[in-house]
Amino acid sequence: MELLLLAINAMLIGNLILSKFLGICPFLGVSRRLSTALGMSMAVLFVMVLASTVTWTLFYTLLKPLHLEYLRTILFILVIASLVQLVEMVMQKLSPALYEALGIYLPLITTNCAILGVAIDSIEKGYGFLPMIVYSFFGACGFALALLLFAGIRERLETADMPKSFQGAASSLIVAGILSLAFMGFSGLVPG
Amino acid sequence: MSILIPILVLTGVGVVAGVALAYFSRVFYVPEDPRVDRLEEILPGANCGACGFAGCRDYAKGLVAKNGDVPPCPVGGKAVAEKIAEILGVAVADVEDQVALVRCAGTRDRATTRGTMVGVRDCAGAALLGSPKSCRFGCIGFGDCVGVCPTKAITVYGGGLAVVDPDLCIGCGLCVSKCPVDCIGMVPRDRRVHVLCNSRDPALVTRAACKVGCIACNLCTKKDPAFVVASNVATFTGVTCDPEVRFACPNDVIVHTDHTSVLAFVESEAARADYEAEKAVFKEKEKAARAAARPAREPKNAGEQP
Amino acid sequence: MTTQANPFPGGIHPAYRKDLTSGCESRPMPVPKILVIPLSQHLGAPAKVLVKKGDAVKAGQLIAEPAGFISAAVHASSSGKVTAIGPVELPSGQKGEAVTIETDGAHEWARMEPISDPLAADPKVLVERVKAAGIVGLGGATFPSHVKLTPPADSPVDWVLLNGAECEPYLTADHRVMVERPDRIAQGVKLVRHIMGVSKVSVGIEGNKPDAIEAMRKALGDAGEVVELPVKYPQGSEKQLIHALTGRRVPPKKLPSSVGVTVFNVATVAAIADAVIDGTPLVERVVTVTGSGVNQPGNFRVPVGARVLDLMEFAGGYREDAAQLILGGPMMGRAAATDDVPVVKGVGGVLVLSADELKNLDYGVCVRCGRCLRACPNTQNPMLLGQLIEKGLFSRIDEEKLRELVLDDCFECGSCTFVCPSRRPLVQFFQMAKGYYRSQQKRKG
Amino acid sequence: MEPRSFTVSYAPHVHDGSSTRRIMWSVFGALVPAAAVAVYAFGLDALRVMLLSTILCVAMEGVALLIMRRDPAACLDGSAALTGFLLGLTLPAGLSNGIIVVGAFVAVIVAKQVFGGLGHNPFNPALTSRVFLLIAFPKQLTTWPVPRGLEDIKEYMGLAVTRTTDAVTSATPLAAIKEHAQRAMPNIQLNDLFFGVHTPGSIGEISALALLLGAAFLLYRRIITWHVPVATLATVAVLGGLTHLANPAKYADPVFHLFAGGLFIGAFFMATDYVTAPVWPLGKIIYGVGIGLLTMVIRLWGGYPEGISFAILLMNAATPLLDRYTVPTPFGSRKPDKAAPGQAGGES
Repeated sequence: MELLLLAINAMLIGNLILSKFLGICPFLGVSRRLSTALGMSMAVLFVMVLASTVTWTLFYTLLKPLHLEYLRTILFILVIASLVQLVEMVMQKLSPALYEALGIYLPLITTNCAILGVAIDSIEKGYGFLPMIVYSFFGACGFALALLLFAGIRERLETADMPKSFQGAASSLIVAGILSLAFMGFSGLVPG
Repeated sequence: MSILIPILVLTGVGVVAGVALAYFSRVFYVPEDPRVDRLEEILPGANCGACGFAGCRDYAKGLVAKNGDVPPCPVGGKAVAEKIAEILGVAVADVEDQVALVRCAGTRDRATTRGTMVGVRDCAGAALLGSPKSCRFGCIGFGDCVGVCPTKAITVYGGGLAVVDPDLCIGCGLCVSKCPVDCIGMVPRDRRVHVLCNSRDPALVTRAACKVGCIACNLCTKKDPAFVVASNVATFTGVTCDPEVRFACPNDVIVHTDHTSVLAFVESEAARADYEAEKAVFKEKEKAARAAARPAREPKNAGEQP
Repeated sequence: MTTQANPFPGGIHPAYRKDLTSGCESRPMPVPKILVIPLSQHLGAPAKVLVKKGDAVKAGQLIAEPAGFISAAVHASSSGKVTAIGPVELPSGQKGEAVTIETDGAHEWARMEPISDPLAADPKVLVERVKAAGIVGLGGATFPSHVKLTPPADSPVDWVLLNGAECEPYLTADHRVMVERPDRIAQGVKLVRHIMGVSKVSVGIEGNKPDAIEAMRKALGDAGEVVELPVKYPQGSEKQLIHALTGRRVPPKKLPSSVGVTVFNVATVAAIADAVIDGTPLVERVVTVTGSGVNQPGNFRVPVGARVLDLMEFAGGYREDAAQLILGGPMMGRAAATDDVPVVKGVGGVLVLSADELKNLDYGVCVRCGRCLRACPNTQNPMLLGQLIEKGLFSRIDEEKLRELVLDDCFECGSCTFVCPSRRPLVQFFQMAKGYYRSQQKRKG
Repeated sequence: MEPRSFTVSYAPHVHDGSSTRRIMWSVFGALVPAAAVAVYAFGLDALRVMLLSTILCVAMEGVALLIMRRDPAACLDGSAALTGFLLGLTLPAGLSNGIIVVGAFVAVIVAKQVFGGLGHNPFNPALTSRVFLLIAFPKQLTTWPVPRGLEDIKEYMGLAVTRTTDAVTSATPLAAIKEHAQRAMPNIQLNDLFFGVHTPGSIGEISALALLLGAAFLLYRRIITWHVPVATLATVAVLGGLTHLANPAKYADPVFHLFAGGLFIGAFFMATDYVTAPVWPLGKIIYGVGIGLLTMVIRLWGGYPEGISFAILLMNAATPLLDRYTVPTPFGSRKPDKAAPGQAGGES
C-alpha cells in the first residue's frame, strides 16, 4: 500500500516535469513528433531506472562507509554521463531511425536534471532499494505521460494558424503552463 | 592525507567507466561518412528542398550516397557546385544561374473571364473548376506561387497577375511546380527579352481569350531567328535582340527588359503609353522605308499593264 | 422473397425535390442545328478521331474509335457535315478536343445490323457489339461497359447488380427509364446474364420510386430480384450499393469484381439491349432539366452532343433569377461557367439554381464538431484531412497513413461538405490533394 | 439563344443550413434557465458577474483580432460570448470586478487567441480561466454568498455560517462533506440540490433541474451527443456507489455526488465543447470516463472540494491522443467476406 501511494505521488502529484519542473529542455525539444516523444520517454525510463540503481548502490557501498557523501553530485553526473553514452551507442545500432529523429536531444539526457534529480532525491528521502526503484520507475512514467500528452497537443497545434509571434516555443510554453495548472488539481492527494 | 581517498575513488570510478565505454564502443560501432558534415557546411542552408531532398543535410547525404549524381543545388549555383566537386573529387554538371518568369500578361482588363468564380481562395482550387479566365494557360492570380517563394520575390499586382522580381529570385524553382497551370518558367538570369504568353491553344481560341496572347504568327521569328515557335507559342532562346523586333508582334507580347521592366510592361499605364509611342514611331519609319523601296519596282508594274 | 438491404454508416438526407420532375414523361428533343461531340466522354483514354473537317456523317456513324484498353467509341448523334475539330469547353470546366457537326435535319440513320437471337449468340460477339456501340456507364462514372462485361480471369463474377437507386437529389432520369422502358431493361438483364454466365441478378431501387419498383418487378419476373433500398444519400454509390444488396464489402483500392460482383446502371443495361437488338449505338440519353431557375422542369431524351443552351431553349428557358447552371445533381454535379457546353454521355441532369438558393460560400475554421465524420459513408476522417490539406501538410498525411484513404476510398459524394456548419469546402480539399499526389507521381515516375 | 454566363463554385451546391454561429448561440440559450435560477437565488450580483464576464470576453476578443489584423467581426460569432457566459456561471456571485477582468483575459487571450482563435485551442478557455482564478485567488473564489431566503440561518449542513458586515457566506455542500462528513451527512436535502434555489455554490451550478433542461434541449437539437455526459455521470455514480458501500460514514452516496457541485454544468456544457473534446464515439466515452474518474479522485481524496474543472482540463490534454488512437475501421477496410464464386448461396 505504501509503495502504491509512493507510485501515485511520483507519477501524478510530484510529476517531474509539471510539478517539480525538472527536464524541461527535452520536454520542449523532443515533443514535436509523437514518435520521437515516445522514443525519448523510453530512453529516459531506461537511463533513469539504471542510473538510480547504480548511483544508489554506489552511494551506500562506497561513499557512505568512507564518509564521502559530499562527492555525491559529481559521482552521479559521471555515472549518468557514461550510462547515456552507452544508451546512445545501443540506440544508434538498434534503431538508427529513432537515433536520427532524436538527434541532439539524446546526448542532452546527460545534463537532464530530471535523472540527476531523481537520483539525488532517492538518497535525500532515504528510500530503501525497492522504494527507490518504484520512485525512479514511476517518476519516469510521469515524465513519459507529460511528454506524450504535450507531444499530442503540439502535433495538433501544427494545423493552427497561430499569430507569428506565438508560433513554436511561445505557444508550447503556454500549453505547458496550463498543463501544470491542471496537474495542480492533484495537490494534497496523498498525505506527506 | 584524507584528500587522497576521494581522488582515488573518483579516478577509480572514472577509469572503470572509461574501460567499459571503450569496450562497448567497439561492440556497437556504426560507420558514418565524415564528408557529409563537410558538405553540409558549404551548402547554402536555405533548406528550401528545391533539389528534391528534405533540407541541406539530407542533400549532403544524397551527394555522398550517389557520389554527386544528384540534381545541382539551384540556390548555391556555380560557387557551391565547384566546392561540391572539390570535396567529392568528381566533375559536377555546370549550373546555369536561372530566375523565374511568369509567362503571362493577361491582366483582368485584357483577358476575358468565364463565369463568375465564387468561394475560391487559391489557384489550385480555381484550376479544379477550370480557370476563371477563358485562356486555360494564363496566370490565375490567386497567388499560390507567392506563398511558396522562400525569398518573397513574387507579388500579385492589382490586375490579378503574378510578377517575379528577378533581383530577389534565387532560382529555386518551387513556384514552377506550385503553379497549377504551369505558366511560370525558368529563364537564364541574363536574358533580356521575354515572350509573355504561355497559351498553347490555336490562334482562334487564343485571340478570343486574350488581347495580349501569342497567336504563333511567326512574325517575330522572321525578324530574329532567336525566337522559336513551338506548339502555338513563341519563346525567346537568345540573350538579347534588336529592340525593334518587339514592335513586329501584333499583340504586343514581347518585352525588352532594357527598356521597361516586366512589371512596368504588364502593370503601369505610363510604360504602356510610351511603348505605344515608340511603336508608332517605328511603324512610321518602317512605312517610310517601304515607300522608298517601292519606286524602284514601280516601272516594272507599269510595264505589265495592258 | 425480398431480402432486407444492409444499411451503411453515415449518409445524409438532403431535400430530394424529385417531385418537380418524377411524374413527367420523357419527351424526345428535336435534333439541334449544331452538335458538339467531345472525344473524351468516358473514363480512360480519349477516342481517336476518324473523320476530317468537311466529311459528311450519318446518325449512328462511328466518328472516333477507342484508343487503348479502357476507352470507348464515339458516334455522330445525327446526320450532317463535320464543320470543325478542335478544343471546346467541356462540362467538367476543362477544355477538350471535340467534333462539331452541322446537322442537315434529315436524321438519316446508319445503324449496325441487329443480332438475331442474341441469347444464343456467342458472348464475345455481344461484347464486341457493346464496344462498337460505345456504351459507357450512364450513372455518371462513364466506365466503358465492354471492359466491365469481361472481368479479369482471377476475379470471376457470380452476382450482377443493377443500380436504380438514383440517390442524387432533383434527378429522375433513371426513374423515367425504369418506368417507361422496363421490358427493354429486362432484355438487357438477360443479355448481361448470358454474356457473363451469371445467374444471380439484384436490382436496387430507392423506396421513393414505388412505381419504378412495381414496373421493374413485373418486367423482370424471375430473371432477377428487385430490392427496395432505404432512401439515404449516397445509397447509389458502388461500394454502398454492393454492401446493401450482397453484404459483401469491397476493400479499398479494389474493383467490385474482386468480391465477385459487377454493378451496372439501369440506363446502361437498356442501352446494351438497344445496341444488340436494334443495332443503335449510344447516341441519346434521358436528361432531367430541373431546379427553381427553370420555367418548366421535365425529362428529355437528348442527343449526345446537343448544347445545353439548345436543350434549355426547347425545355422552356430560364427564369430571370437563374444564377447557377449545374450539370448532374446538386451533390456531385459540376457548375458550368456558360451553357455553351455539350451534353455528354455522363450528364444525367441539368439543374438551374436561382440566386437565393446559392450556397453562401465564405468558409470558416474547423471547430471539430465531428458532423462530417458521422456523415461520411466510408467512416473516414474528412475533418483531419481537411485541416492538413488546407495547411499543405502532405507529409503529415503520409505519416498518419491517410493517403490511400484520400486517393482510393473517397468518391467525393459531398456528404461531409453538406453538413459542415463552417461550410468548409472539404471535397475541394480532397480534389486538391489528389491533384498534388498525381503531380508528385508524374514528377517521380 | 445567346449563351449565358453563370456562377461557378465547388460541388456540392446545397447545404443543410447549419452554421457555427447558430450552434454557439443555441448553447448560449440553453444556459439561460440556469442563469435565471442564479439571478433569482443570488440577486443582481449574479447578473453583474455574468454580464460583465460575457461582455469583457467579447470585447477582448475583438481587440485581439484587431491587433492580429484579422476580421474583428469574428468576435460576434458567439464563441467568445459563450466562453464569457460559461466563465461567469462558474464563479461565485459576490466576485469583485477586477478578478473577472483577469479571468476574461486568461480565457480569451491566453487560452484561445494565442493558439489562433476558435478551433485551435487545446484547452477549454472558460475552465482554464476558472482553474487559474481558483489557484490565483483561492480566498475570493471560495467565499460562497448565501442564496435568498437563507440569510438568517445559523448553520448550513452542520457548518457555521460566517457573517461579515457586507455579506453572509457559507460552505457549499461539497465543502461541507469534505471537512465534516459525519456532521454534514445527515442534513443533505436532495431536493435542495435538485432545485438549487437554496444551495450555495457558483452561479450556474446550483440548480440541477435548470441545467438538465438546457442539456435536454442540446441533446434534442443534436448539438451535443450523449457519449461524454453519460460516460461521465455513470463513472461518478459507480465510484460514488462503491465508496459509499465501502464506508458509508465517510463517503456520501452517489446521488449526492451527481447533483452536488459543478458536475452537471461540467459534463453537459464544458466537457462537450467541440474544440477540446475528442471526435470519435469511443474517444468520447474514454474521455467521459476519465473525467468522471478524476473528478471523484479529487473530490474524495484530493485537496479541492470540486474536481470537475481539473478533470476536464486534464482530459482535454489527452484529446489529441484519443483522437489518434480511437479511429473506427473505415467502411471498406474489413477483410472482404467474399463468397466463393460458383456457390449458389452466397450469404445475404
